[in-house]
Amino acid sequence: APPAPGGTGQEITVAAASDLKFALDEAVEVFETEHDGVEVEVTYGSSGTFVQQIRNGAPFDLYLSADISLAEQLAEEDRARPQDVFGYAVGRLVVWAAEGSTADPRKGVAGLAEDAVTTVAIANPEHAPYGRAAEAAIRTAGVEEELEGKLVLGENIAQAAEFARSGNADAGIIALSLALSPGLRDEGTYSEVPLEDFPTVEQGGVVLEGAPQEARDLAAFLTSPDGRGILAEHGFHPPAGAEG
Amino acid sequence: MAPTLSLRLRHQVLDVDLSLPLEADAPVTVLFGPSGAGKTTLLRCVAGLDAPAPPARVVLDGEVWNEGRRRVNARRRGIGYLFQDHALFPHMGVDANVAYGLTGLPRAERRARTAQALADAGVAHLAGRATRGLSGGEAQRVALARALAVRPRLLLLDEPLSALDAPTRTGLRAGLRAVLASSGTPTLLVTHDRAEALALGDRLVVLVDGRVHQQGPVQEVFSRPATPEVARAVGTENVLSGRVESRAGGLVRVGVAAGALVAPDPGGLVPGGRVLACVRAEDVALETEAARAASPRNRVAATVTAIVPEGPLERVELDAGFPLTAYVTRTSRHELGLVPGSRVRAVVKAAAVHLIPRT
Amino acid sequence: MAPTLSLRLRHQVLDVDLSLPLEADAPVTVLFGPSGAGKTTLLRCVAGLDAPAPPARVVLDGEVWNEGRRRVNARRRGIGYLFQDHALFPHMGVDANVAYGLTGLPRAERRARTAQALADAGVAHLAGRATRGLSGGEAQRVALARALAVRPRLLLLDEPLSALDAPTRTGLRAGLRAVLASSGTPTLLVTHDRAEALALGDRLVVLVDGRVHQQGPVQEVFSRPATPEVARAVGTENVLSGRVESRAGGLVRVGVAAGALVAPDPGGLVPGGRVLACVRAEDVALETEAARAASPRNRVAATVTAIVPEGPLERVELDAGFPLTAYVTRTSRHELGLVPGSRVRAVVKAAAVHLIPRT
Amino acid sequence: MDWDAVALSVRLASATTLVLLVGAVPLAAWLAFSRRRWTVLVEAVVALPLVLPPTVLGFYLLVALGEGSPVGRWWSETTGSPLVFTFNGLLVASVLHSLPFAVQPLMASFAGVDRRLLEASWILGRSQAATVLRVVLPLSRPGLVTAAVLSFAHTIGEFGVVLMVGGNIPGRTRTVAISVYDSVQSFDYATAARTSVLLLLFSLVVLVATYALNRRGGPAWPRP
Amino acid sequence: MDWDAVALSVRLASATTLVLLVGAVPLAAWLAFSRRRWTVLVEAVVALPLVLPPTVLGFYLLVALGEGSPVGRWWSETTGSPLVFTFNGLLVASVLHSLPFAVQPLMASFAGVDRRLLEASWILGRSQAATVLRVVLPLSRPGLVTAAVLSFAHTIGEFGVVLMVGGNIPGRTRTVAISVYDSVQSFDYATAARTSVLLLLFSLVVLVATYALNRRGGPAWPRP
Ligand SMILES: Nc1ncnc2c1ncn2[C@@H]1O[C@H](COP(=O)(O)OP(=O)(O)OP(=O)(O)O)[C@@H](O)[C@H]1O
Ligand SMILES: Nc1ncnc2c1ncn2[C@@H]1O[C@H](COP(=O)(O)OP(=O)(O)OP(=O)(O)O)[C@@H](O)[C@H]1O
Ligand code: MOO
Ligand SMILES: [Mg+2]
Ligand SMILES: [Mg+2]
Repeated sequence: APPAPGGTGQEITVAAASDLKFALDEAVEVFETEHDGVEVEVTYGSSGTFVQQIRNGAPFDLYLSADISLAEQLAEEDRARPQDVFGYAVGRLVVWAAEGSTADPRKGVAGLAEDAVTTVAIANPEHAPYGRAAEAAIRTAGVEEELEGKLVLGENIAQAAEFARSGNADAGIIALSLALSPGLRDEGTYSEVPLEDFPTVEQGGVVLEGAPQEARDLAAFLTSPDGRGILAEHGFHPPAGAEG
Repeated sequence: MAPTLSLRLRHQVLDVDLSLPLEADAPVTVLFGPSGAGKTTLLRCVAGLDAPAPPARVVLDGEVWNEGRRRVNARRRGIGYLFQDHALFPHMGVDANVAYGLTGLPRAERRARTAQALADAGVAHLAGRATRGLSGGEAQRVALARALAVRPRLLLLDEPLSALDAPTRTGLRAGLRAVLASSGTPTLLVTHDRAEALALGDRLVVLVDGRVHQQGPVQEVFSRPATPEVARAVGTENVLSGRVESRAGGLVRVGVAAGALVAPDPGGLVPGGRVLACVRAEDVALETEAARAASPRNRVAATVTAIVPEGPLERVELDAGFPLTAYVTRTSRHELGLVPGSRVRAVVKAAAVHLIPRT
Repeated sequence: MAPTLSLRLRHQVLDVDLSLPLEADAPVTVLFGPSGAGKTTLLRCVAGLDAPAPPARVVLDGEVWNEGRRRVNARRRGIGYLFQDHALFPHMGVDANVAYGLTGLPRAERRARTAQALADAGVAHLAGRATRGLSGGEAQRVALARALAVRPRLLLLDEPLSALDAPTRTGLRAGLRAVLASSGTPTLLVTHDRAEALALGDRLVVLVDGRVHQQGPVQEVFSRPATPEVARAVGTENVLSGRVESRAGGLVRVGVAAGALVAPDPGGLVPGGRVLACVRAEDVALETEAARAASPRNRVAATVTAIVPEGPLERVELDAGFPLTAYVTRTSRHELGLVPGSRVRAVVKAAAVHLIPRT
Repeated sequence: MDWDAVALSVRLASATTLVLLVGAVPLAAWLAFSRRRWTVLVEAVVALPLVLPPTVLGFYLLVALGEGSPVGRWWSETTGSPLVFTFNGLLVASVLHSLPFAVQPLMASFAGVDRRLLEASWILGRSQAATVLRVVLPLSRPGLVTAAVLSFAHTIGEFGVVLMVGGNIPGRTRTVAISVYDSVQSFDYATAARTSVLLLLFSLVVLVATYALNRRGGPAWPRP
Repeated sequence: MDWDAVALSVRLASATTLVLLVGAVPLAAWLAFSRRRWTVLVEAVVALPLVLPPTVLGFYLLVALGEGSPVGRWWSETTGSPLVFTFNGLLVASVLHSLPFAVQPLMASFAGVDRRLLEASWILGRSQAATVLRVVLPLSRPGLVTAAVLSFAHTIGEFGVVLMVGGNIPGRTRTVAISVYDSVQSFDYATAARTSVLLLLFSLVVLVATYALNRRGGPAWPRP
């Protein structure tokens, strides 16, 4: 979008990782009431896809990735200034099972090795940050071999959650943010995977080249205490080095 | 009672109520009529391919094929149909086309019947050929073989020999008649060819504008057309309008233009009534002025106006006070030394004059 | 020098090397020949729809259409073609079909030419009709109209009247001849009908098995077939094989089975040589035993073996030591009281016997 | 319900179908009637967009049409707006992606037209283009309908290519397919179901109308 | 290169094409020749799988065929293995998803068969099934080829439905389309390009062979 002086009537477009859907929707609502006349359009999708699109000229002002390294990558490619990269949250991982499933989330990742559990859904570790996290958690729990034949891979973390929610997978290792979402909240139970069991899912964003001031304002809002509060409610820890 | 085919059909131009005997020794009914008369439409209704409007009725030998809206499926009627446009399956060979309807038979039997049908249709030499690339006459004969091969309960032939040259046609005609007569298969045959009707048909039905105008033995219909339309359809060359002058001894004297003709009394005529006198051109003999005595004959002086060669005959156009056409052989023409302008006598036997009362 | 159509074609069965004059006052060449002779193939090669093998050559009036592999596109040849199977566009109405080739004309002109062509083909009453549902004969005439409408440089008519009844055909024949003669359009016309060839053709080309066997004025080819194949093709009923017995005074005496025939000397015969004697059935007159004196005639005693009605004539099969066929009128048959078994004399004028040397 | 997305989808599907029919007819005619051997190669190439996963095809199209590509730059310079992430970009991508659905059925139908009618047209002096328009096309109506229906329906439902090339920007490049996809991804099954049902009903109406128009005068078995 | 995925895709596409051709021929024949008015509704319904985004269709299929559904339970009980996340589930989903690509071109081709030939077949006493097999189908070869090509190519490239119903299990339900998609998503453009090129080349060979076989004896413009 063409850079415009701060003020009213400004529209900004945000590309955001899909695990942010519920948190960001709320944050944007608050932000918009505070910034009269600013309109925020959010496109949720796969973090990787956004990188490819931004490289080819996608008209996004702010990019909120599930993986901060992707944001840094864009800065290196001169799509943004390095100082505009910021961390906004750390993702949390849970074992989730639908009501009535044979799996018991309380037993954690190790519990998924039981024979009663035949299928476990995770996001594809090849390109989804939460997929990589889930894979690491499985390794940490030492049940790699037991789960080998049980894993089904979602294109992204939402699809993995769908497998579990529909009961076709007995359990899923998914983001806490999804487990807290309206769609899953009342459908099953979960237990959190300890943060030290997998490498930190550091979610970071970047204000892209040519973005208007309002995009910076939104980024600032997300890293403000108010923003962090909203993110925390939806299952995110604050980024490393920030206040809890 | 002999088995019959009863038809009551209203469809497109067709409006027909007909009952045809199907004796095994006289199985062929010829449908004759001008182009567009409804001959093909009639065959399609009998075959079950067109749905005539109720109250329709098609009954073959007591078996009801069509009664109001109830119709026996075309494929259960056991019909052999040579379509006017052949409708060979282009992707199959000649043999496969002919064998197509022969289901449930041992292979050897299928092959034998196919070969027999091809031979009956005069195209044994086409066995093994592809269908694409057949000439018009070849395709027609293969289609004929296909219709014959199924040994149908009823055979419908829509102009089976029209695409053939005269020698082939004449040869095939005799063979076809033999096949039909020996199998006794009831047959409806459409043709435009008088010779074919005469050679192949036992009975003739004349269809004009969708209606049956006359039916009966072939020769009789040709020589005694019941209506002017039939006369035109069967190609009666001379249809002269006149008035009854007198009746006596089974003969009627009819005034025609400047002259008069004597004809057998068909009954129901009143003196002064209008009639049409029909005379076939081949029944008009020509002789030179030197008269000869003979049986009750009509003799009219006439002048030759034109001579047109037409196949084996010469068509002689005459002016006898009214236009008159005669057919003579080339031999006769030379013997009589006919040229346009010649003065001749046209002789017509009374028996050859056929009167149609005109309303 | 008159313009010509030169053809040199090898394709499928076809092997032809032909040069046809195209005088405007005698424009119609009739192609005659048995089914499968290659008539349609020849038309398709001339039209540019089939590609004859080199060295092929099609030249119309000095304009080269085909020379080896070079071919003028069919659509640039300015041809009117009535296909044997009509090939009407089924999705267009009758008028749209006829007007299809009339491009670049003002609308009124298009409409006038369409109406004219429909009238010329005898189907003015079909204007406005859909093409689906046309009867066979109606479709054929619409296709004829379509070919005529474009006022072509060359007209190719593949059996233009074969689907028509006799009266319609006779009527249309005269009209068509008038249209062709008045426009002078060079025309190749395929027909199986001798009367049609005689009525429409100026020249006759006889094609048998893909080769030209004879060409010349229609009447001449019919009465003087050059080869036994032509004799068969043009429907000469009697082809008798015999040996030359003697030659004298322009006449040849030919021994045939038990008897002998006298015929004009065609030249090039040697006593003892084998010949075929061709006699048309209509040139065989029949008389009762009571003899009459006459000009040089062949007279043979014969027995009637069969009588078959055939159109306007009766076909009489005879046994005269050899099989012989005669056509007589119905009148003659009755006068002579012919029945199978009758003993008659068959009379053939020497001039009507045509000899073909046999190699 | 995301009415903007519905409107965009209908617009995109209609435009795609239109462009495809106009473009595919000559291409299909050329392929169906060409005598040259190597046209089978073109035939095969036309079908190739199908074998790539839509997202992957979308990715390559993004690269090929994007700012970094000569095509993308030329377009930007000529029209002043980029090709990717705009309606025009979606249109180009959809047309390429649905090309096989238009070309293939047309080719099949064209090949079924009675050759004798083509010959009749040539003999009457008409050009190949006129023959296609006036004879081949009217006689290929079922193939034309199939081409239109498949192109339209496929464009309505497609989201991989559109997502990649369009960027899912609300009101501009978010089609209804992406919108349903988003609903499902965010577990908003009620909205997903509502939108799906709307999509299905709308498509049903369009398809039934199309088929009913096409049906008139087709062949049928004889009644028993 | 993920050869397992390639093999699985070829197997799935072949099986889908086979099932579709066997199943679509009677369906298409019924639709093409039926006199009943309401068949246009069925015609339209057959095309509907197209208008849903593949992932959404996949989602509904996952629910419809999954363990929670009667169909899924019945299948599990009968065969001892679930339908979803297995090859059989992929096959069912692919067949449903590609159904329009098989039925539509067949219908269009069937409708183009000269009615007189159907009549000739009936008159000769052959059943509707025999007529379809021996007359209609051989004369619809271009339509059959189109149906097969579209079904095959579409199944090769499809990944939305397959991912949803199959679960992307390496060696079991990961098709080559998913594999390329994964490569692109993880920025492994080299592998993605290699696999895409392989896919394209393989498909090109299959398509060219198919078309070359089909080409023989088709119509052609006359040479100038
Ligand atoms: N579906 C139809 N719609 C309109 N008219 C039709 C239809 N079918 C037939 N006709 C008309 O009915 C008449 C009879 O047609 P039919 O084909 O039975 O004639 P026919 O006697 O076989 O003629 P021909 O000897 O020329 O083949 C024709 O004038 C034809 O145009
Ligand atoms: N493509 C082809 N392949 C094989 N044979 C062919 C092909 N085309 C024509 N023929 C054969 O060539 C011969 C001549 O065919 P053509 O159609 O020219 O005959 P015709 O003289 O028009 O006969 P008709 O009077 O029966 O129409 C036929 O025996 C035909 O079977
Ligand atoms: O939010 Mo992701 O990038 O689909 O795991
Ligand atoms: Mg007819
Ligand atoms: Mg021919």
